[in-house]
Amino acid sequence: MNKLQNFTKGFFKENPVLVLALGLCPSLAVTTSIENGLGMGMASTAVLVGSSTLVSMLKKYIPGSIRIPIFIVIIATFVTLIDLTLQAFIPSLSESLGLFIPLIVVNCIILGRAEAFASKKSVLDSIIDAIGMGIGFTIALVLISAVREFAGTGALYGYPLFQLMGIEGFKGSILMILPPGGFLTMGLILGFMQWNKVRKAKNTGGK
Amino acid sequence: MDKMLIVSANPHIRSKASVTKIMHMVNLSLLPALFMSYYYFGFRAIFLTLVSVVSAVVTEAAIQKFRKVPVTVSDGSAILTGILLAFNVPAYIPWWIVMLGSFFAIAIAKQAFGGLGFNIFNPALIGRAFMLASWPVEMTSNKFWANPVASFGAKTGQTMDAISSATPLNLVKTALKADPTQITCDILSKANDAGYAGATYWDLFVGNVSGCIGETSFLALLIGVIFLMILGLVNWRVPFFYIGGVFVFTWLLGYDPVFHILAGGLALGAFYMATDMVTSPISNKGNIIFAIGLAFFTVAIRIWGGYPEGVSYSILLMNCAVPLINKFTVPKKFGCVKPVKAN
Amino acid sequence: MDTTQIITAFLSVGLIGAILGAVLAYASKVFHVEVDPKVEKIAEILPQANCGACGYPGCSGYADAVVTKGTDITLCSPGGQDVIDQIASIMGVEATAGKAMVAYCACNGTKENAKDRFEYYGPEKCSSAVFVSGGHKACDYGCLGFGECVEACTFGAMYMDEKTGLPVVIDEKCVGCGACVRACPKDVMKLMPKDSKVYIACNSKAKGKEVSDSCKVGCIGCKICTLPNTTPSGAVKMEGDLPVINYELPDDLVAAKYKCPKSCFIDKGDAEKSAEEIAKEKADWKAADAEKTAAAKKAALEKAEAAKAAKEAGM
Amino acid sequence: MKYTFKGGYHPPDGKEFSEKKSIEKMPLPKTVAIHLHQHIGAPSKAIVAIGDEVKVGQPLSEAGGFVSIPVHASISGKVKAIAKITDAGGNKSDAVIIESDEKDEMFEGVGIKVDYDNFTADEIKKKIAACGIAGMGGARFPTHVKLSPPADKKIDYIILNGVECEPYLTADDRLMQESPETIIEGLKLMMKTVNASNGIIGIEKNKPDSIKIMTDKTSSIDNIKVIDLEVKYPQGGEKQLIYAAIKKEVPSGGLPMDVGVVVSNVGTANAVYEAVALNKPFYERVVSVTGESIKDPKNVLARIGTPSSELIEFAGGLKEDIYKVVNGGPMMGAAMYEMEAPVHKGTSGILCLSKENAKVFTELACISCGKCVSVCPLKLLPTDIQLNIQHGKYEESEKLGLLDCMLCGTCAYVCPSKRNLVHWFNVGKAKIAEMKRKA
Amino acid sequence: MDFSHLVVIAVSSIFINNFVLGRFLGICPFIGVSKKIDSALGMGMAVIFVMTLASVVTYLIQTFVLVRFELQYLQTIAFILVIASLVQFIEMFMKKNMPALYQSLGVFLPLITTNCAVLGVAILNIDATWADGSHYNFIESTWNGFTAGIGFTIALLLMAGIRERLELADIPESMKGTPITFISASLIAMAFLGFSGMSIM
Repeated sequence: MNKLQNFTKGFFKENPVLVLALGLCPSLAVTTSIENGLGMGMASTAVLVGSSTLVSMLKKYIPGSIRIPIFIVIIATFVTLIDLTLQAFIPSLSESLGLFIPLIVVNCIILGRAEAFASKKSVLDSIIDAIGMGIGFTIALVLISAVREFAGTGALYGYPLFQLMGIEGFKGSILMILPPGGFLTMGLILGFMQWNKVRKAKNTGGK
Repeated sequence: MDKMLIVSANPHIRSKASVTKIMHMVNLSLLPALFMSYYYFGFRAIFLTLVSVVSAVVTEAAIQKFRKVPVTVSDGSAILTGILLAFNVPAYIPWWIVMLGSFFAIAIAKQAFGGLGFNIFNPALIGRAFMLASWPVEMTSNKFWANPVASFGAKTGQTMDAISSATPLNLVKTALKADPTQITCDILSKANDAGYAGATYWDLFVGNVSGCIGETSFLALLIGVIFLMILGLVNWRVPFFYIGGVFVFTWLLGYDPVFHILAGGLALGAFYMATDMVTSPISNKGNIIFAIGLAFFTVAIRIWGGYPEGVSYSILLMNCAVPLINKFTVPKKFGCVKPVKAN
Repeated sequence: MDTTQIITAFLSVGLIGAILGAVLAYASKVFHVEVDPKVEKIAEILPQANCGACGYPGCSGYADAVVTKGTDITLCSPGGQDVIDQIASIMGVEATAGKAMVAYCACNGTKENAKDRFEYYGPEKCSSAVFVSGGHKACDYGCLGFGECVEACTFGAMYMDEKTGLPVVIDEKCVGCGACVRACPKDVMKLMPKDSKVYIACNSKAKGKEVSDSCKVGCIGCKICTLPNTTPSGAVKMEGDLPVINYELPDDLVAAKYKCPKSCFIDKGDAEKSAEEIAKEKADWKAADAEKTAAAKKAALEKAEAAKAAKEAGM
Repeated sequence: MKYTFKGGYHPPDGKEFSEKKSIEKMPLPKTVAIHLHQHIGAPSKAIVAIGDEVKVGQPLSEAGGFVSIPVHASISGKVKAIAKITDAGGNKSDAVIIESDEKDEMFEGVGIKVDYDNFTADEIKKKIAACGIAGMGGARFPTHVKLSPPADKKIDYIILNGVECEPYLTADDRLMQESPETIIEGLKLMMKTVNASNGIIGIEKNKPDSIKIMTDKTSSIDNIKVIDLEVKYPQGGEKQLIYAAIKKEVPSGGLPMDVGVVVSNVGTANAVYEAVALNKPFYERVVSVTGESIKDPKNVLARIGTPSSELIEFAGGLKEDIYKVVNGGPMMGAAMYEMEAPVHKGTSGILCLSKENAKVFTELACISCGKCVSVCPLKLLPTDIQLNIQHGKYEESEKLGLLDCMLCGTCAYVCPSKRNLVHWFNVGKAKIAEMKRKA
Repeated sequence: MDFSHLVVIAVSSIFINNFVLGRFLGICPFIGVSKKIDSALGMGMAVIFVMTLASVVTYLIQTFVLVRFELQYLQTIAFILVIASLVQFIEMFMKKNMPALYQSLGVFLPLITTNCAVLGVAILNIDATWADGSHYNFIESTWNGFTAGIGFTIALLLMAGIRERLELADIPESMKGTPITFISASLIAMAFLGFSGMSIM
């Protein structure tokens, strides 16, 4: 696997949320608007890159039997850093993401990459992998939040499209930005991807 | 023999009952309620019902076409969903909301699960929950609630503002919030003062009150469900224990039980939604547990909840639990007694 | 931020960590439980994300399930292909290296060729259809055409040909796992070596009369294919009323293919050729064969005559 | 007191076609095909060879084990072949084919009255076994095995099954009206064999004539009573009949003898009498040839091995609208694709149904209406069992009681979605049996 | 000690703000371990156990370590460390001393370490305030952890029941598996919306 593939695999082929079904809690909880989704994606990416780098650097010195607690401490450190940074510089985002910033610690993606990739591969590869996965995570979040924001409020990234187009009277479905909407969007996106896969398999298979 | 015979497994004769017949009978039994809604809310009620039915049927047919499975709209189940959904909306709600609600009900709650028979939740109620959560203002604000027109002559030329009103339960809720010590009977009279003129038990019984278009007339729904019971298409246990449960719970909590039975969507829910075969338990014991759960949640939401009406949510909540109820109420098999010792 | 605060932070986290670490280290000694080394090895390989995507309680739970219950090894989605390969090597479940096989359908009873004996109504599955009078096909051994084999194939290597009502195997995709063979209630699906071309498309063990009553292309047990001048190598042998190919023996089986009166021998190579090509090949072969037979006849005749002459001479 | 069980359903019974027709004797068939395996248990082994001359009642085979019985020639003539012939179930199995010499000569000793009063239980059982008596209600379980309970099982009751809950069939009804004495004698013999103190004859209320005759004939006998049962399918199921008669549940997986009962068909009782008293093997039985697609519905006394087509001819032949021919009753019988399939020991009827009545439907999804649950005589969950089988969860279906199911078909009859429940149960039972074999 | 507070906490954690359906916490195990009712029950019990214990321990850490030394910013690190170690310790302890309990409950423990619901409840216990600005006390925190676990278990059981039934349904090919699970979750969450705005005070 070359470096480019390593970088891009997380975008779609092995997208952590949409394909591997990891890190679901933040993908559903904070994706009520693109702004939140993007913020969450970037924050997670930062933590992922930081922890992967550090884990990869320290991999020779971490004793195997207690590696998991050590990874968690490393991740938690970066999460705290990000948390404090957001509080200081983007308080509004910090406010709307709330509880889910500290919960990045228990995002399966980050621990999973640390264990499965960073603790085995070189530092450079780990960074590339982490950035790729982070971008994949962000893509998924933005996709989900775009659907929810548009269906829920008729707006995209805060721009009320319908009103701009001059269509009045039509309102978005508030349900979509409530919890059921999160599950629903996720289910429909996964369903669409599965449908696509089945269709492709049928086209290439058969005759 | 030149003609080839048919071979299939036994039994070789089958009863005349069919799903299609059942569904059409249920649709038929809803006609009195539809007529009452027309009588009280005017042509708008028929219009919304039509929008809802057409949307449901078209959605079902389109999805089945897309899935490349046989199109089964003629079995009447989509029509039923459409009618029940329309019965659950206020008369002056924008029609496109009903259309979307109907679409959602069929597409998500029914076809995504594989169509009739596999849905976990009552599609019409999912449609209603969807509309209520999505457009709460349209679904609950006074602006869209209509007082019954109450005469055929007046059905044209009504404007929205002139006839808007709150439902009895809504009024009770508002009043309760202001003064939680009141019990319902008093509030009912208060509600009357607040422009909800002359609502008596009789009005509630025949449906001469404001509310969703199909839910107000207890009488019409009762006629329908008795028709179904005579045909053996409805298990009497669910409505009986549901309504009985509501009576007991409200009475225990010190509210007016008769009011709580006649008001709101309880009749529609107990007679038509909770008895939906697909989404209710199979065994009799399961049905009784189901109905008591319904009564509990209905009363809880009505009295403590944020919504004035708890019927639809309580049915959805108990729908979630149906697989579990079924699992734990498997009837005892014949012959599962202690083996009789031969002497 | 003054230094004392940094030191307090450092110390307290360090202290918490140290205490917990010590307790855990001690606990792991005291509470040590022996487990299957395979379980530990697999647990090592798994990503330890404990995400639950596999449906088992955590990575060690999944590892345990793989070893003790023989659960499918492909369930770990975070681990991806790497992990699957590694588990496979631990469990030793890689495809056993043997002769590559592919499945084939030993029945050519298409909708046109094979008769039905009654109209079947019931669940559209082969295993259900056999329950009413052994299936609707007039032939007791033929393909029922509901495609349970296709459903059983996890590699997408089969599809139902709508026109013929028979399953078709895509050789490139077939791995010879035999799932379709096990799925077929009529034992119509069979395996053959991947590099062989010709197979017998009939499964009927019935007598000739019965077969020809029910199917246009069923083997009537004429035994032409087993004759030494058809298959000199003896690769085709009768087993009961049905010939069986022994793929171990070298034979192109072309003679059998053209001589079979019911065209039961199917050549996979023919699928890519046009009808004219096939016809031409057949004609060519027939001509060559006729020549050969004529020559053989002539030789036999000459031989006989020579013998006769010798006999006469001897008299 | 109402004699019945919980669950069940009464489909339109269609008995009007033949209930008033007295039993007629069939003319002798030209050839008969007598399958060697006409009962539950081990197949019997042929003891005749091709070309042998046989006479009516001559054994053609010997029992292949304890749970096995011989078959007997039903006409006199020559053994033409021993070959695989399609049976009523549509499967091919070994049968002895006899070509008639049209003399109808009896084998020696057959049909001659014997004094059986002093027979011991073992002698009676031996006689029953030698005469090849199997349950005539359809299940075809060898009767002598039923009458040989293990020593620790005390049998208190013999229940004669004259219920005939299957729609259309009237063979038992007619038999009860036309030869009640032999049935009662047969019952007495069976009671004597297992030392049972009580005999019960259960008859459904829609056969008032039979009830009257049987009551009259048994009025003088203290320990035999006739009970009138509610009209409901499957009232004639062994376990349902026992529950209706004596209110005892046969344990799941158990046999009637576990509650001290042996159940037997009235036809079987008649055959037992004939075997013991007249030394007459089981070579003929009463068959209802009926249904709306037959011109002249009849109850006939037919020789075992007669092709079904000859019975149909005898009953006037088929009407144009013939759609399905069933061996047995419409609820549990097997549909036939070939009318040559011979009459066997369990053939209680040849049923010719028109499309209107035997319509086949496309299966729709289950709407969980619970109809099947409420009618299931064994209180199972047919819909859950079926869905589990359909999705390959055989263990689950077994846990839900699939093996208790007796395939009576009541659930499938009432199902508004027209699901082929019984068909799936067959599949599931076979799969479970296969899994158990492998384990 | 106000008893009505406990009722409010219970109703809120179980119904109104159900951890899974309302707060989006613990989705991974909710999707992962809800295939069978049996394992859902085991997982639920384990979660109740750990959540209660984690609430106790984190409350103590917060009050006696972090607040005392003014180290609130180390909350995340300290909590996750403590929870992870706690879970691991219990797992080892159970495996050795209570093998029967371990089989039914302990096997789910590793899955809980990275269950955000546990860390979530710990943080929520600290963050949550009553109308008068006061924080949860020790008993309220513990009770909140316990009832949150019950809420999680109820959601998990409902889901498992539905999924067992869906196993027998003809779900469209493209919806089979995870997609329909999410849609079911969505519809359950929709039903739970009925509790929104509920006030029992």
